[in-house]
Amino acid sequence: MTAAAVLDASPKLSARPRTLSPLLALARGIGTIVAVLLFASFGTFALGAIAGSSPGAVALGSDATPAAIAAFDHNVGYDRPMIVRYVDWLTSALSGDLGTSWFSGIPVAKSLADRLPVSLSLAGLALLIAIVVGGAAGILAGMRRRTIVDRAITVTSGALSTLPPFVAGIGLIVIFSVGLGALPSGGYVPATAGFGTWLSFLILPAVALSLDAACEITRQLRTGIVSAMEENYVTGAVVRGLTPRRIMFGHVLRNAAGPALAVVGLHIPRLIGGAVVTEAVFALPGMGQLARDSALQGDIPVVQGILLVVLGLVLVSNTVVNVLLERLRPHAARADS
Amino acid sequence: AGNAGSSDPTHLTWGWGMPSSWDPVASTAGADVHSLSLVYSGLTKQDPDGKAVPEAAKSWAYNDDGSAITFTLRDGLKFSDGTALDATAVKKSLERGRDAEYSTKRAQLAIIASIDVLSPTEVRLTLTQPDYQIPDLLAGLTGMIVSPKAFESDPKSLATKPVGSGPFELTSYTPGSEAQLKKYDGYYNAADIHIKTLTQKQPADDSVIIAGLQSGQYDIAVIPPSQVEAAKKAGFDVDVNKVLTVRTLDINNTVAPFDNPKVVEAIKYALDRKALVDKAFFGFGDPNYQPFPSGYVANNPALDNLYPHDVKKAKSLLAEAGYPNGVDLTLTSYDTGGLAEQIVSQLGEAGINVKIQTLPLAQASQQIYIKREAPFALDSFSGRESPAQAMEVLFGPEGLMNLGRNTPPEVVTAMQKISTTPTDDPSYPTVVQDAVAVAVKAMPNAFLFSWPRIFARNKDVKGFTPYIGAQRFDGTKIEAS
Amino acid sequence: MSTLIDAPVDALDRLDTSAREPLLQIENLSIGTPTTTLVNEVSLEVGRGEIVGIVGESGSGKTLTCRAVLGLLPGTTAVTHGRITLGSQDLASFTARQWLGVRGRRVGAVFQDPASYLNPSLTIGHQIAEVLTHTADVERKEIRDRSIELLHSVGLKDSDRVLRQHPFELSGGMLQRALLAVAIAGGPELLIADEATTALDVTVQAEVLDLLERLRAEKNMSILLVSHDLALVAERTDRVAVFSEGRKVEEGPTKDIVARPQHPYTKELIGQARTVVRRHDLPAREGDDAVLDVRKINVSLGRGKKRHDILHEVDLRVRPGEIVGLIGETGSGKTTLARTVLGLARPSAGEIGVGGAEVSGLKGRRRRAWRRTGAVQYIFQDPLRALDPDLTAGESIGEPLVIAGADDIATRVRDVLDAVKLDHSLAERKPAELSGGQRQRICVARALITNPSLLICDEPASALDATNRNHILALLDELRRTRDIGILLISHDLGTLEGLADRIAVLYRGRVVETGPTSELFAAPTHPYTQRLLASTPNLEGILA
Amino acid sequence: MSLIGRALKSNRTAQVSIVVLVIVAILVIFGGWLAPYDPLKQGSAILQGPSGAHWLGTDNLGRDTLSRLLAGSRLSVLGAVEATLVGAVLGAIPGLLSVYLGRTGEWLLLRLMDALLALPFIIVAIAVAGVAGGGLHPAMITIGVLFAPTFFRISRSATLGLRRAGYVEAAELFGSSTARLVVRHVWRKVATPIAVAAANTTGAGLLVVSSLMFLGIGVAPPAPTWGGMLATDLNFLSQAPMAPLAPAVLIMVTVGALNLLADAIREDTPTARSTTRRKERANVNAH
Ligand SMILES: Nc1ncnc2c1ncn2[C@@H]1O[C@H](COP(=O)(O)OP(=O)(O)OP(=O)(O)O)[C@@H](O)[C@H]1O
Ligand SMILES: Nc1ncnc2c1ncn2[C@@H]1O[C@H](COP(=O)(O)OP(=O)(O)OP(=O)(O)O)[C@@H](O)[C@H]1O
Ligand SMILES: [Mg+2]
Ligand SMILES: [Mg+2]
Ligand code: NI
Repeated sequence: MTAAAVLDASPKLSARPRTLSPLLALARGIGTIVAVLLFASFGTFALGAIAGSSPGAVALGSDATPAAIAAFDHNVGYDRPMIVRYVDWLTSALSGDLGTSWFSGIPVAKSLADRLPVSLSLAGLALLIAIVVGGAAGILAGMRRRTIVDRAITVTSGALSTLPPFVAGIGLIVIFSVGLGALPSGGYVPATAGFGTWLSFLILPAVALSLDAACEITRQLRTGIVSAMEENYVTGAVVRGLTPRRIMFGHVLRNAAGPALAVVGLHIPRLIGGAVVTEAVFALPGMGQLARDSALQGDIPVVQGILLVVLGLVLVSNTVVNVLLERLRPHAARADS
Repeated sequence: AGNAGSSDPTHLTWGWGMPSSWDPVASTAGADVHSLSLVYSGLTKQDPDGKAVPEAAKSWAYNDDGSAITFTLRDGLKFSDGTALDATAVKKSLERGRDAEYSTKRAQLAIIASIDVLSPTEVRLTLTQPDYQIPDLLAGLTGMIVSPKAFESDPKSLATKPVGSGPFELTSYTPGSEAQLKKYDGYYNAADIHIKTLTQKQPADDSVIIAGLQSGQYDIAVIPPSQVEAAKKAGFDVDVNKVLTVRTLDINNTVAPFDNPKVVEAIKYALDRKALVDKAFFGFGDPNYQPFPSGYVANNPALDNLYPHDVKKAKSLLAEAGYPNGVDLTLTSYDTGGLAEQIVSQLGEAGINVKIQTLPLAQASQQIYIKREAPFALDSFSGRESPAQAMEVLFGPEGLMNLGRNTPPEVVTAMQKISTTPTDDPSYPTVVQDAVAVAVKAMPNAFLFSWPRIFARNKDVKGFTPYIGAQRFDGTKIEAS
Repeated sequence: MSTLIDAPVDALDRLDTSAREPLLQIENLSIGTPTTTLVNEVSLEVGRGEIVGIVGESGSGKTLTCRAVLGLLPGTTAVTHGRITLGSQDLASFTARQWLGVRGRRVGAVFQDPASYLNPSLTIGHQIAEVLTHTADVERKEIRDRSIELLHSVGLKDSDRVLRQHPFELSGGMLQRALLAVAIAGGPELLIADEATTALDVTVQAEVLDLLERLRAEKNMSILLVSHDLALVAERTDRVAVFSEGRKVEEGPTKDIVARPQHPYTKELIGQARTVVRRHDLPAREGDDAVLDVRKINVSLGRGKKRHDILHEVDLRVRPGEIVGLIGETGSGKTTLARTVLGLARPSAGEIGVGGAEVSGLKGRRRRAWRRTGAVQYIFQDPLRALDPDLTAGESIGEPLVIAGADDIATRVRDVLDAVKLDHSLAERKPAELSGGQRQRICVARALITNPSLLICDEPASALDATNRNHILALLDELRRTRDIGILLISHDLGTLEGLADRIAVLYRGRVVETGPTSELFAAPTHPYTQRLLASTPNLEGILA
Repeated sequence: MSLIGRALKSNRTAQVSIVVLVIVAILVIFGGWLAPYDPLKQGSAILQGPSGAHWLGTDNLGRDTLSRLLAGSRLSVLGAVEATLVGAVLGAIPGLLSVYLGRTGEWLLLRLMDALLALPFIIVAIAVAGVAGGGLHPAMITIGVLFAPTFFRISRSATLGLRRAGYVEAAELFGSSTARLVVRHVWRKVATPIAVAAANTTGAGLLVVSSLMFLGIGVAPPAPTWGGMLATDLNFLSQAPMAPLAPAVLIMVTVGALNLLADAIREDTPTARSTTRRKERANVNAH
């Protein structure tokens, strides 16, 4: 989704106290993750219970009798009070045991380990594309502001950001797989099968997934550059006789990149965990698909495991983004109340 | 064929969904039989028409009253882990299916009272009551023989690492994505398996499945009826296979207003099954009034057109039932295609006003089967290897899709007769078909149509035989044309 | 005092300028947008080693002229006519590449608000090094030494640390010096200083200006010094040009212009600068009933580790009808003191009596109730920020009464509008539709509507031009006379206080270092800081004397 | 709203987007009524191309596409609006309060919003819809909850900025209660950035709905929605290749108009204008 909206919040994201050391930021992030987990996992537990999802109901399939389900649930201890089961889950999760899927009996940690490379490859490549392409477009538009180039970029990225993500995916398949026959239309091969093959399977979905973030980066970077160009320090740099190129790359970009970087931070959760649509279109066995399938199957341990992993990744990547932001714009540290 | 496809003449990529588990005992989905048939063999298997034929067992014989059956195994069969597939293995495997607490096959196997190993190649199943359907019953997931060595050490590992003696063995598996298999030379019919390696690959979204075939993602893939035209246009062979799947409306006739048989009858007359097939399935399917497709042994031709589309009659039935001004119902469905909407529209014309409640599959099956809180549900039945078993699910007193769980005695009797009639008895077809007729007329379930399994196939794939039950690749070859 | 204007020219002589070789020549320069002319036929010359000043009202084209010399005209503005030559080069025909050879190397510039002219994300060292490598072509290995040398030459002693610091880590005065270091790194012949010291404390301003003069002396650098402060320009320049409405109305040696202005505008300018709002002395009062009695308060601000003491043992009294001036450098705690009296900050020790009542301990509901009495009112420095942009002036003025739940608000709003001499019709306008002076009067009116006994004014006129400033100050004087209001007047401008305040308190690093009747304090300052303050203040009268 | 009015006067793209949105609003209100056919009425001619009788052709059940688009406007747009409203209420009000609340309350709120921000939308929406089941509402409410941090941060930062504003402090000095202060002085200024965010999130909401529909979540047949139609039409590309165009264009144009409008309001906010003013003043009244 475009969620340009979320961006209005992004300067604030960057305005968080930057004086924190990375370690402290991490600690705070862990505080956050604990809060989310407590509330998200408890929520899933409760919802699952309401919807009648239980290990027996899921594992024994639709042929099962209520009695068989009850017996199964009793055997795995699912008939204990919810709060007890919840604490149980939490303690084993802390020791790395995320339980086993009710549906397939596969350990959740193993399923996630299978899916993670796919999701990370996809998210990583999409992020790279978004940063490189979106960044280049944003810089170009910002440098050539109010020219044809600028307008073309602005209009294109504006239009692309209104594209429903699955339409983008299907469009890419129609053009590149069917039309040009150049790239596979879906599926995934691990990087061990050769970098080229891996890339050929991943490039279309990564492009489709990156659109939203790329458009946002372009937009933020352009705005950032345009407003930074109006800042006095740019005049100052001109007065000092620096070349336009130096001013752009040494001064303007450095300050303009902040909001764009904050966009990156905000998009990371969506790239890692929110690629459901892209994964569906391209038949990629990532965490999004797993989450969708598991949610629809009522396979609660898997859903919770995915939330946990996504949150962990988001925590780590946001910490990285925040550290980068602080490096990039030390003065922003003072901007907070 | 394309990059991942059949540039290698001994490799086949098959677009088909991944199983819920590679362990037949833990499998929760009927459709898993197609994948699991690749790696397991049963005592029996279904031939293309659905008849039970020998697989691991080369023959079998019932005792006189049909209360015990002795299977004779082929000599020298081995599981892919190297252990012998002998009578002991069969006994252990079936006992696990019958007894394991996590088994989803307990109900089906409860008929087996005891299993005796008579010799390394002879195993006798003593039944709790006479039942001639055992070879059929065991031709699917229920009878697949799992290596005891595997499940005795770590039954959970079977979910991803099956050990059987089917035509292939699993070499790698990514849940939700693909399974790599290679030919297993220990399979009894290995000579007829020409594919050396097989990739089973999760098919993409309907809207891009043909693109996948075109870009060489699959050599053969299951496609929805909407894509048939596109597949043909793109130069693929399309096989429309008659299979056991049938769409039905489950109805709980212990709940008002369905407790009035006239209301149920009105629903049956109000439906225009032909139109359903034509629109929702692009004409691929046969209107049906019974759970079995034409040509199958249990199909009773006399039931064709049992409830012809007759809005007037439906209306008058409704009026007779005390609803002259129409009746309001809720249809529970997990189908997000247009079928439910079309049904609602048809019923609406007869004054039956239906609201749709769409639920995710898992939740729908909770609502419909387990909690039985949805008295009117759009459902799909994918058949069973044994007609008796299929009818048990649909109509039996404990039948899953018999939402009211109230089977009239005459139906029970007719169904019992199926089990007690040897399948090679000349009267068997008549017995089955009669039972079907009795049940279809007495029970509330409204059958809509049988729908095919459709494969789009790369022209290089030759010798492909469609199966009514589990799809097999015996005889399938890849030859550049 | 008007006699001083006719003082002999020789008395003002500072430097002989006649023999200087010209460096910058501006001939008949016109600058305009496609639709209007903003600068009209201006000619100006700056000789080598000369300091030339430009003074003039706001919007008179001072900045545009400077920017034209730098080839940096903003937006749609462009040179429409005339020539600018630097040395022997005609700048008008320059390509972008040629400009690179001029900016930084031949012409340097410093502006007001130095913080904004330095990149906030880069260290001072980085920004100096950048100019050194790219503009001054200094070898890499020499950069560090040169940087340190430069910082020393602008008076930044702790150069090692400064090099590693970011702009936000430096004080205003240090920043201006750092900016100056960056500007002269390329060794320019001409330095343009456009309001370069305006934002600084007078003491710091004096130091920076001294530095400029030293640069001129040491490097024979020419300086174009732009300021709206006539006294400052008079003190520091050799020659001065007076701008008005886009034209240069007068030019000549500073001493001549100041002593014998020809053009009416220049006369007005000088007259205004010398006008001091004079208090009307009140009859001495009996007793010592104070409207404000601050006794030994300590204030600390900030949370946790960052908490530090701002005010130490501050004593201050304001009697009815008295104007007490509070002066001190930036960050000395003037505003904090005001906020503490108002209950916006809590003292950690000490007492605050307002109209005889102890208020420092008030909290919550009781504090609100006290505030609603309106006994103390506050005038903000910036009237625009003090008025809700969505409310009309009338609504803003009436707000204290609305909050206090009073009636006949409309009448009382009209009354106070009369008191601040504003037309009633202005009450309908929104702040954006009012001039700066009008806005500040609205603020004063709002403060008056509750009949306060104490008015705290934090730099009430510093956002206003000279005319409006004088009007507001006169208004304050009138109010204390007619309404017997005690006024605490915070200002950094000694001139303002000299005329208006009965007593002055000097705040220095959170302590009141000196307090006494205005005339005594001016005549014989005792604390070194006060002495420095008096010495640093540009003094037109002194030049004319 | 005056701010929209202001944006409208000054900005051509704003005018265009307003026109588009007015049309969309008309569709939302009168769409069902304007529809030439009953949007649920199924005919025998399925997946027809455009014709005189069916201007935009028919869908896979033979229903008139134009009528479905028109009638579907309400559910589609209101679904997105629902998410936005939920987000705005759950975000903006706590955001405003967080500034005036004590430190613990503020900390808790901040952590909660951080938490929500870290959750991936679609997965959570699916999880909720998957286990809670049925219809668009649970999904949209979930999405709305996940939109909340956006509104929270915006309203919080706007409020934080305003807390130091002279006129807010002045009102405090007149003895105004916090509640009055917020209502009288803060709320109106915070409303503008909230409006901007609301326009953006409504657009985002529309896209999320369509994504969920594509994944088969939140579908509540037979009521049409643009996203649902688009997702369905994509399955029949070979029969009716142009069919997805109409719903896709409607979604994109609406989202685009909302984004453009948001940009226009943003550019025209008092804060944006006052910063330019502040720069001017810094030059003019240098003292
Ligand atoms: N809320 C606060 N928290 C921490 N420190 C503060 C706070 N407000 C002000 N200070 C510090 O207190 C000191 C005094 O500030 P104050 O605003 O009172 O100075 P001032 O004399 O009014 O200066 P100016 O002339 O620049 O207005 C400064 O060092 C400032 O940084
Ligand atoms: N980019 C611009 N476009 C149009 N007019 C401008 C532009 N910049 C300045 N002006 C106008 O040109 C005139 C002269 O401006 P300038 O900045 O030179 O004044 P100044 O003498 O420096 O005033 P101050 O003392 O306030 O700094 C003003 O009327 C101003 O409004
Ligand atoms: Mg100026
Ligand atoms: Mg102050
Ligand atoms: Ni001054």
